[in-house]
Amino acid sequence: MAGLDKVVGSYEEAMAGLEDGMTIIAGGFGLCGIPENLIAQIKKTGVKDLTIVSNNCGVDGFGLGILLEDKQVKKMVSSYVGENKLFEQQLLAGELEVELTPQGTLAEKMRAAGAGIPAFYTATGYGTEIAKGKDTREFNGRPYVLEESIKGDFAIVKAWKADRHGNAIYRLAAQNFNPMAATAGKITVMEVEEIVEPGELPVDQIHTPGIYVDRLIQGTFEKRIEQRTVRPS
Amino acid sequence: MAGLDKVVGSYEEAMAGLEDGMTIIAGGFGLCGIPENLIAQIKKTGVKDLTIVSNNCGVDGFGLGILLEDKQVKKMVSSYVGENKLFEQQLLAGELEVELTPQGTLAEKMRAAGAGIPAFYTATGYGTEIAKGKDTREFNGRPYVLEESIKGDFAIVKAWKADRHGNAIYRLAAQNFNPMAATAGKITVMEVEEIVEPGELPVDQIHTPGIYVDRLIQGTFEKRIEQRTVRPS
Amino acid sequence: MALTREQIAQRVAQEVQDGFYVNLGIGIPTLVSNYIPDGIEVSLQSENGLLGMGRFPTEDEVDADMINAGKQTVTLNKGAAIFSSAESFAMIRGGHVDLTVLGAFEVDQQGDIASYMIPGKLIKGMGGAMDLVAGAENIICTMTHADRHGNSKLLPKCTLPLTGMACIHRIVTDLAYVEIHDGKFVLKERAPGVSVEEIVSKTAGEMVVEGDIPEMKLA
Amino acid sequence: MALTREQIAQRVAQEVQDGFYVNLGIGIPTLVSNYIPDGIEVSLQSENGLLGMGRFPTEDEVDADMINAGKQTVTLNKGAAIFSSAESFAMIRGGHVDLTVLGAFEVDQQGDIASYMIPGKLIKGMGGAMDLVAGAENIICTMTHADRHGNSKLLPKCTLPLTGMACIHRIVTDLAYVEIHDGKFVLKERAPGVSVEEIVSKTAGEMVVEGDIPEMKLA
Repeated sequence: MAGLDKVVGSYEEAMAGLEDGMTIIAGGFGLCGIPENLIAQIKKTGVKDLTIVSNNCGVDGFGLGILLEDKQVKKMVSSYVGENKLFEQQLLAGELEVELTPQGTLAEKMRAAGAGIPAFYTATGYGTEIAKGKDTREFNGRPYVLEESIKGDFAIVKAWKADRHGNAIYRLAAQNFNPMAATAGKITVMEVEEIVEPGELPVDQIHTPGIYVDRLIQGTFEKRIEQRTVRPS
Repeated sequence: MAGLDKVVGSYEEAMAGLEDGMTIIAGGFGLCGIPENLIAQIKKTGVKDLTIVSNNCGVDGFGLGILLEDKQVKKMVSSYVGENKLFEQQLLAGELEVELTPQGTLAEKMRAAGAGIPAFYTATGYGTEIAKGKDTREFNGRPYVLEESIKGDFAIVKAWKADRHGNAIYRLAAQNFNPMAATAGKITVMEVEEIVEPGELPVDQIHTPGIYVDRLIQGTFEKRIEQRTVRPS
Repeated sequence: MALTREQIAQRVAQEVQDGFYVNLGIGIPTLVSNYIPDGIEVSLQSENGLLGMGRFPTEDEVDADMINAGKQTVTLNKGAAIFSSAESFAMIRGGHVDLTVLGAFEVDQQGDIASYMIPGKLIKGMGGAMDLVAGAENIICTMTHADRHGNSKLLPKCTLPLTGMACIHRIVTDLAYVEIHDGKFVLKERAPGVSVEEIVSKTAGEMVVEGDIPEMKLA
Repeated sequence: MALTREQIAQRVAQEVQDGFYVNLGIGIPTLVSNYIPDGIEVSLQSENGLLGMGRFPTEDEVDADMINAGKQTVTLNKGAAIFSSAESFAMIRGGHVDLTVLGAFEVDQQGDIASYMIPGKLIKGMGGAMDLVAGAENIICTMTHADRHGNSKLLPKCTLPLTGMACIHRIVTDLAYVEIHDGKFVLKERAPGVSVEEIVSKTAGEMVVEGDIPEMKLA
């Protein structure tokens, strides 16, 4: 790694510096576009008491779900959880804390963190439990809730292709939370299916500019499907 | 125009409904990526007392500058103006009002308007004239200014290619303010260099999804250059 | 007779207009896409970042990178676009989606809706529902008029934790099409063969019945 | 002797580190790119939405869709990226740019900077300067130490409308390299042949001079 080249040599190096008690922002929606191998590496390090900010928490045995196996997660900040039994068990046993956050607010909190916006107003959640203890204010006669940005010690994201500088493109619906997550980490680690040379990607078609990416690694992906729905051909 | 097809038949139709006193959000940076022909159409309609939200106000005889010729503009909301003599004259004569807004705040105000965020906090401008009369608040020990979103009766933008549904791609640095402006109009009008059929643009490379675009028209563009800087070949 | 799930979807589909961008929630709302009349072109929005969502894929078309907000594999129609979750909810929150259809546990006569959480049961989360109800001006809520025990779901005041406040104006149940005006339910249409009396008796909130209430037309 | 504009740029370039993303303002800051040492790879950010800005184009390469924040035609280097103004300022405001270099009319010992407006003259606007000074942790301000009339630009308190408050910590002038600590200017380096006395006499604000002040090294 020198100059603008963000490529690291191993998954160990990719997640170096991760410590107990840290906050991790993760891209992905369900099992789609998740940084599978970075999650596996987090499991391998055995760090504990993590706060994980991610729309979902994977399933039993895959995705963020595997971090529950050794009780590495203290708290999840998510919009929708509980697709796995282990999650339910740990939640009911009081071993796991969940901060439910509306999906759009969650995406915007990540973007705001990356964009230097400490807080923003949204109508989402006004008058609900989500708004309890939060400031509210009227604009043009409508009440809004003040939501604060959320930054991670690490952000882990998955893209399709990136050049060595970290300029990245996502494929289809695997984009989802990844672009915002990529901006919200003090250290942003990206794994991709293919690393290309600078100049190979069209300059005006980059989803995540390399300035947000600190470490880049190429991996192989299982890409498990959560709900395989098909029609007869 | 039927279904999701946004294509209109003429520039008259494209700007139909524009009235005196309306607010227009315009894309473009300097003379790059400006909706040249939509601006010309606004001049042709002769509407007056416009508030125009745009990073700049064109030059004498081109871009938004031509709307000054018949004194159609009451107020400019911009980050940088005065590249034209007419502008200076009308400003000094008190015929034109200017609300200077930091460039990043201006871009974010447009985005916020489109995104249902009535206001956001930014450190930009804290302790300066820009912050006068605005709410301020500390987050993590740093003071921030509350900035409100800015919505237009019309938004006028220029893209490179769009399909008939208004899914659009910008070319190179002609992107600039256009994507945010496109989201911030009650009626968003887009002009492009080329209209293609739905399905011709790559689905994961769309800059402005068609949902933001109400009217679409194909035009021809002069694309004047403001500062032609070259090196010997 | 009470409407089937398919018939509820059929009635909702009548509210879809040409050129609409529509977000359909999970369950009955998803069925609405099957009943959109010929000659009407709409684009389906999915919260995870899709416009122009199409049918399920064939076995050959299945792509792990191509799912909808229900995490189901899907395809796209021509003229589709894909974008980030932030952009998706900018659209939703900013009021750009023309029609949102979603289910609920309870709706009250103030237009409050409860749809994501039953205390005591496992809380899975609100997903995008809170953003959807806060962002859309045009929402249709679909549900059965009463639960399996006969308890009304159209209440004077919601008892469950809210998804949104004062945001629902239109409800299609298995018994009726109901609007909310000035803090009251207003009966607009009856399911074929269902009496006004039955509807009123199964509505716990205040229900205004003015004039003759027509039967729904289901082609 | 006082530094030339080129020499100021040369001194600033010494602060650029390998792998930096750098935003260079108009004027002297632009010249900095000419003095970045060999073996150091940087990416230039331009507010209108560019990373990896390159040289001016040849006549053949000129493209009206390819300009920088100064509205000049430019080219891109390999590994460049283009994005919207909102994304560009997300980067700037969010502190992702490693170094920002910009000019000023005045800087005071609290780190306040005035750079966009002289009352009585035509106000052209702050462009992206207010976002840049608020967003960057690492800013170098370049200017002449005093104006043509000999009036110091390093003041106890800025007199012109501010671009930003308490955001400048480092200044390179034609006479000196100065830092700001605890509400005071601190003299770090002298231009070759310029005396500490001259610098202090041309500094209206409080200037701390501790120990021997070395001359700048300009290769």
